[in-house]
Amino acid sequence: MATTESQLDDQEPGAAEGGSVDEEVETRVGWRYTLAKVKRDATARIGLYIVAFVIFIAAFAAIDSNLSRLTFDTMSDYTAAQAIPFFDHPTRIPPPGEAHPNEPPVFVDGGSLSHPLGTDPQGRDYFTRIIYGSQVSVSVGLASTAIGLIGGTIIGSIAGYYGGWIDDLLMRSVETVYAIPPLVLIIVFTVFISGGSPDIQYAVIGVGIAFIPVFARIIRSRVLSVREMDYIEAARAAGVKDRNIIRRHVIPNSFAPVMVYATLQIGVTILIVAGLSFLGYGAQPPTPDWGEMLRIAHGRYMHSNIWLSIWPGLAILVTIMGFNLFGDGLQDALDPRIEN
Amino acid sequence: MGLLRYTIYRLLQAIPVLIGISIITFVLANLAPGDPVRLMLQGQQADEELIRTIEQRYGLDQPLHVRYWNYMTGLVQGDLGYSIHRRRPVSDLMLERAGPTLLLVLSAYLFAIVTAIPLGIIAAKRRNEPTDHISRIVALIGVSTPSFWIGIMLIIVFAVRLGVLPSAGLVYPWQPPEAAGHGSYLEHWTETIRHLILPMIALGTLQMATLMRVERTQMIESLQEEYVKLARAYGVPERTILRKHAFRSAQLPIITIIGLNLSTALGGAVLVETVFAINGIGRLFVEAIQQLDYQLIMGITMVLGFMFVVGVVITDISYAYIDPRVTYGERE
Amino acid sequence: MVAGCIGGDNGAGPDGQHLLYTQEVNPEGDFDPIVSNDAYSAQIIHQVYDGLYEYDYDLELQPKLAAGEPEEEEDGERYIIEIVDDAEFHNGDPVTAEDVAHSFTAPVEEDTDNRPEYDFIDVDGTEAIDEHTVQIDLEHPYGPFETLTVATYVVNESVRTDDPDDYNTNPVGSGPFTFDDWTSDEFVELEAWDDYWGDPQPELESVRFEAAEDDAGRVSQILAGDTDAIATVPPEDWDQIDGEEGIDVHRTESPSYMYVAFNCNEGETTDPEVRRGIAHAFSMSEFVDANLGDGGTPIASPIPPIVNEIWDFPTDDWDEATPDYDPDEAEELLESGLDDPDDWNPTIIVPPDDVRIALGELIASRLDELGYDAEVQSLDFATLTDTYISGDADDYEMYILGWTGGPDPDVYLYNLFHEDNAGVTQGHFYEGSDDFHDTISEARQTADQDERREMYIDVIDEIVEELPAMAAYSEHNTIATQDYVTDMQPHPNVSYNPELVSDDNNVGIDEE
Amino acid sequence: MSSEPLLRVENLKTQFFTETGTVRAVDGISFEVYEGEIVGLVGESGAGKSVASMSLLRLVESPGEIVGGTIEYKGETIFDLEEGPDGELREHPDMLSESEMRERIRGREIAVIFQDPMESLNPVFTVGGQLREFIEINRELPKDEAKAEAVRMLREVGIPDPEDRYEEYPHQFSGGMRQRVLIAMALACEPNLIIADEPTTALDVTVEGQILDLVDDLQDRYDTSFIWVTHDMGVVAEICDRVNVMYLGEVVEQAPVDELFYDTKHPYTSALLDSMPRPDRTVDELEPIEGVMPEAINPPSGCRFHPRCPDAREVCTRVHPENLEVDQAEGYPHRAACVKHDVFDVGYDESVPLEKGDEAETRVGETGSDENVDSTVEEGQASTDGGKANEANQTNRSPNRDGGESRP
Repeated sequence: MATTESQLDDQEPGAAEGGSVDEEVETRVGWRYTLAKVKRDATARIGLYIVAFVIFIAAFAAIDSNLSRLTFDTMSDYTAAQAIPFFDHPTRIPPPGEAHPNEPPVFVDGGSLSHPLGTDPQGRDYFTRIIYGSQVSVSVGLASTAIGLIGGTIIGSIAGYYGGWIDDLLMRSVETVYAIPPLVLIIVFTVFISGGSPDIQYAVIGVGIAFIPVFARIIRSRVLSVREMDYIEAARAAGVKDRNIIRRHVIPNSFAPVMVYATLQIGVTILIVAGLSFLGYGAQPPTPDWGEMLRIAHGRYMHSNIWLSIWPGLAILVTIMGFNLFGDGLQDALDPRIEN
Repeated sequence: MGLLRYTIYRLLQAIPVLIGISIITFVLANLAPGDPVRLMLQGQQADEELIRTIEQRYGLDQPLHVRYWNYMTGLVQGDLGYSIHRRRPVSDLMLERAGPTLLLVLSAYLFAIVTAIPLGIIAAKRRNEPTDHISRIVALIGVSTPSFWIGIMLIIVFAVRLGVLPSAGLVYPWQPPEAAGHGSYLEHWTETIRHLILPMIALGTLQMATLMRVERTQMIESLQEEYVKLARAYGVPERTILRKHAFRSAQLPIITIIGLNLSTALGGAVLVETVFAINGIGRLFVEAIQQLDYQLIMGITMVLGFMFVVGVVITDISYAYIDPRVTYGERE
Repeated sequence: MVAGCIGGDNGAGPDGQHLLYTQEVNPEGDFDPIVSNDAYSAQIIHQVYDGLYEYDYDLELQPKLAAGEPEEEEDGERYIIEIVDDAEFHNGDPVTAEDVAHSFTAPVEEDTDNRPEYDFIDVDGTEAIDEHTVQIDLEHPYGPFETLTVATYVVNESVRTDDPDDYNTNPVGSGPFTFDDWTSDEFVELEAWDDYWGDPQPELESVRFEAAEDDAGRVSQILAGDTDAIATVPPEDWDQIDGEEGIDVHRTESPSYMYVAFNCNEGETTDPEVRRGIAHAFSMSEFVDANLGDGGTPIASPIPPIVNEIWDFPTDDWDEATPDYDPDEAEELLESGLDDPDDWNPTIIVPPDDVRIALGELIASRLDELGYDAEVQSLDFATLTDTYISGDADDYEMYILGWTGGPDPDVYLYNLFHEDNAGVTQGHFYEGSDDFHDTISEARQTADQDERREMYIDVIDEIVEELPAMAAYSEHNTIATQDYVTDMQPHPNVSYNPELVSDDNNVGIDEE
Repeated sequence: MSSEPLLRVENLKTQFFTETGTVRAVDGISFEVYEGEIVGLVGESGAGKSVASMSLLRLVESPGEIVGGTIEYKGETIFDLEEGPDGELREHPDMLSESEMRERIRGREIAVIFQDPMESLNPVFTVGGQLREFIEINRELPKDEAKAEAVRMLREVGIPDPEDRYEEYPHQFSGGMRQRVLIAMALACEPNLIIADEPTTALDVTVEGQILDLVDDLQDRYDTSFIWVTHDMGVVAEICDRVNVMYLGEVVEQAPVDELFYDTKHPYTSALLDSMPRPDRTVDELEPIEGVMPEAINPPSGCRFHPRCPDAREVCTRVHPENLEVDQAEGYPHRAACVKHDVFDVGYDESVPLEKGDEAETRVGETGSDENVDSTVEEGQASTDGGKANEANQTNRSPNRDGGESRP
């Protein structure tokens, strides 16, 4: 697929949004400069804030969750655990009497401030579950993007640096993976590898693997252009080992555009994992995952309690939007041609 | 190279990819725990003899590479295997289910193209004006929203609350009206469209948003091209410049992206078909996974991969058609 | 006339006697009762075929093609059944005793999926005595014959044997509707049979079956007016649907039984104290209330309430014996019962069904609070069927499943508790008292229903006491219809739904 | 030469409003073009030549804007401002409207030839189609006649087999051939003035020669006026009648071509001339101009050339020289914006010469090396020649074109 490949190369962030990042400029652009530029752009700034906020919440929920776990060890300690002022427990189903299943949000008749987004059919505080959902989404997004990034970097840099049949072999294999719709590939992977009991960790690996191709492709095309640069020639002439050349020169030089792509990719990943959970192949109950919450909400409560469908969707939307805005901002900052 | 020869050449190039897909799915399916024969018997008590008979019938007693070889020889003859669970040839199921999926995906694309291109052009033309900002926000929301959630919201609003559009299923235009219980072709096709609208929007929004973003940047770039400046300098009206001079070359990346996004769209069809109860390949896939119907899962993966490859070839060909610089075979 | 209907409007709406009914799942496409083994094909079969006997709304058998009650002979090893003389198949063939005999022997002779339910039939002895009298011989007395087996649908032997494969998708029955058209995974079309031999003649002219697998999808369709009637409404949506102008929800008890089974083969749950402790840890009635509302009822025994009623079982005793919500008691029982209370992390496996997942979550949540880290695993049915029969404590210590059968305790007790079915349809591997399994099989092979009743009471007493599986709830059958659909009443037997034409009702469309 | 100029530009100012500040790309230039003459507009990249020429057609793109001055063409006002009742500037009522510009001026009266023949033709349309479209629009010919005319023009500019090549796409043409097509476009619309914006820069030397000969020949036959924008003094010498030398948005010297070459009045012009090989002089070695042209966004005080000027004195840092007439030649004024000439009388002679490496160094440094990042990126957006990133590549190139650069 010669032509396909060259088209796929165009898929790198610059091209997808119009033209590749100017070589000479990019290599000289530092991170400090990029961040300064992102900060100057209002939309990118909003993106940065959303991303920071969601990550903060996720980290916060992680701490909170550990606290709860520690304190929930025995029944008698349970009351103490309730003293945690921030959130309810995300998965604990309130015992009889305490539970008010399917309570509407606070601004609707019958809602109360103690459950600002209402409760789920089990009587759990929906706000808590939404907040904890960020933890799952963000960690899944980061982890699987990291897998894709690392895998893609290894494959892409080897393919690009050595060229020839190694390049052919690696890139053809990678294209093959790309040809299967990611969602389908990930489900097949998740279900088969997990032996029919899918869970979020398999999904993370599956998503990571499914996105190796895109990263491999970007890295490779960067490597191809960096490879020809004089100082690489010089390093090679000076007898520096290939591995070291790749590690010290080629990869750092390809870093900036890849990071842009990775940022945008986190959004895509969260979207895919949400779909996966929605079909029941991602996070499993009672994990407070947005996709999983939507699955339950859609399956049984779409009509009786539409709020259950609305909140997780909005949470996904805002989170992904944050990553997209931030990624766009990074990209604009790195590409002088798309300048307002 | 002529168009036909180019097409054949490109399709031949796709063969290694298809072989690759078959290896991936085959390996995945056979690494999996669980025994297809046991599954087929669905928990019924079966003696060893019966299991062996079934294994023999489906060639499951052979070593892996022999099974792969058998599978591939079957594949060459258009035999995608046999769905143990459904007791039907996989290729029959595929033929049956490909129609709805294609109908859905193509109409989603149509929706995406028809809305994204004019909006993208307007945004590019009125860059940094309110129109541009609004369309950018719309595009941003579009790329950030899960298709299935859009589907759910659309059903709640349009099918349930307003009751103006159907919430599930499709009406197939290729069927005679009687099969769907319609009196006339007019009614039949009206129903086809009514049923398509919501799933089409749910699946098409992401594509629309992506295309709109690309269209906008491409048009902005294109409007800065020297030849556009030249056209302006020669008194070509702005409208002609937008519609002709800047437009055509700006579409080239769009075509590429349409082709490549086919993969996302086919994946999205799995979700949208589930939400809208559409009997396409996507839903069949979900069912096959639930039933761990190995042959069917492999068949679906192969067919989806094949659809993607064909889609890319088609876009390649139209690319070559629109961009005179691309000769069939290689670029200058 | 039949042809004239083609092209008519079969969509939703009160125009003409055409009903669009949305099932939960598409029929697999086996419309030959001999072969068919799925509830959704069975729902079609029920319209196309008449049974020898059929269940009424109380789940009592009433003669349909039979002319009267079966006559038991030879200590329950032979039954003589007379059939009506005016019954005809759709193709004009009369319904004969030969056809009836074939309907009982074919599942065994052809070794179809339905064989287990007919396995006791003596194929050689079963034959037509004359044109309207059939003799059915059994290998041994079989208790449920009179309560279950006689409800067999009668197939047209000559057409069927001529081309069995074609018959499967072009069934010829003697029921009120004829099979018109079918597209796999899409729809089934039935036409009313104008020359129906039985009474009453169907009011509807045609019925179209479609399916929407997720509950929300079906509810959307009925709310949007895309269909005339839907099967199974999630209880949460009843209020909304019922409140909706123009839509009615109908419900009825059903012989369904959901349970939480414990692994009695391995691990901590082999100790009955632990099992009782778990049962005390959560409130089933609260759960049913919150998750099913009026859609189901909590149960105390492995027999659904509607069957209890028929058999007049002492349910009050069982209700009393059932552990109620008592966290202190639970804590105590678990602490004393567990061998290793510090390291007990039970796994609960559940099918991908939201209610049962929620029940699993509830149990896990309660156990969490007692300091045991329980895990809920929702498995695909395919995986689940493999897993829950392994008996391996690493796979599961509890599983939540259900069983829907007929009005005979044997269905529940033999399949779900007898050792024959350990590792087949039950995964708790409960050993039981010395005569526990013997009593179940003996009752199975006893023709006298009163004797059987006594035996079953003993068995159920033990189950309620020892809790190899704790009964959870019984879900009701529901159908929602547009209000122009008249006389629709869901049948307790799911495979009869929608019951369109019976002695008690006749569904029609109010065309105003 | 008639007394009334075809085109009169007076005190034209075009500015770009960017995030980093206002770029005075064209800062008050004045010149005339008479019928039948070729007027050169010379300077290094970034001097504002291209912006100036696009300003003439009122095609400056956002964020650029013409902010002052007058452009008159054949007595019609292309651009003019007047003071409104409240003292604010507004467009003069005589000014041609946008649609008048499009319908009457662009293409029809004033045509352009762009610098890069590779980029100026639309790759997805046939060469003939593009040519025909312009003819249709500007000469109101029906399609078939326009086509015939297009073929004729292709032949006229020396394209062999014009009928066949009419149907071909730009990528099937060589650079020189494409430039001929662009010339054909310009001529085919029968304008009175053609603005040629570095039309030969992208071509290799032999092709450049052919094109120049062609233009010379066609200009004789069609008697069209040209504004020839270039940085190449060699081309100027070969083709122009009169020359305007631009530096940082200003015209610093204006004279008939021979006068300019033989009686150079501005040190910048001298520097330009010294940096190129000249057929009329033998020198031991070429002297490149010191330093890099500063940014138009923050021009040096006084004379903008003083940081790089060998003759710079203290006064040059303070006094900003107008482009004043310092001589007469061939009936045209010879203007120069350098205070060393007597007409300025600002005390140049008494002023202290600036020490080399003193101010010059810092000035250059300010925009050069230490904030390399910024300058290169900003170049993309603020470069006065049109704001394209690729322009950045040329910034560091010596004004003397370094040999033949040809593209496939």
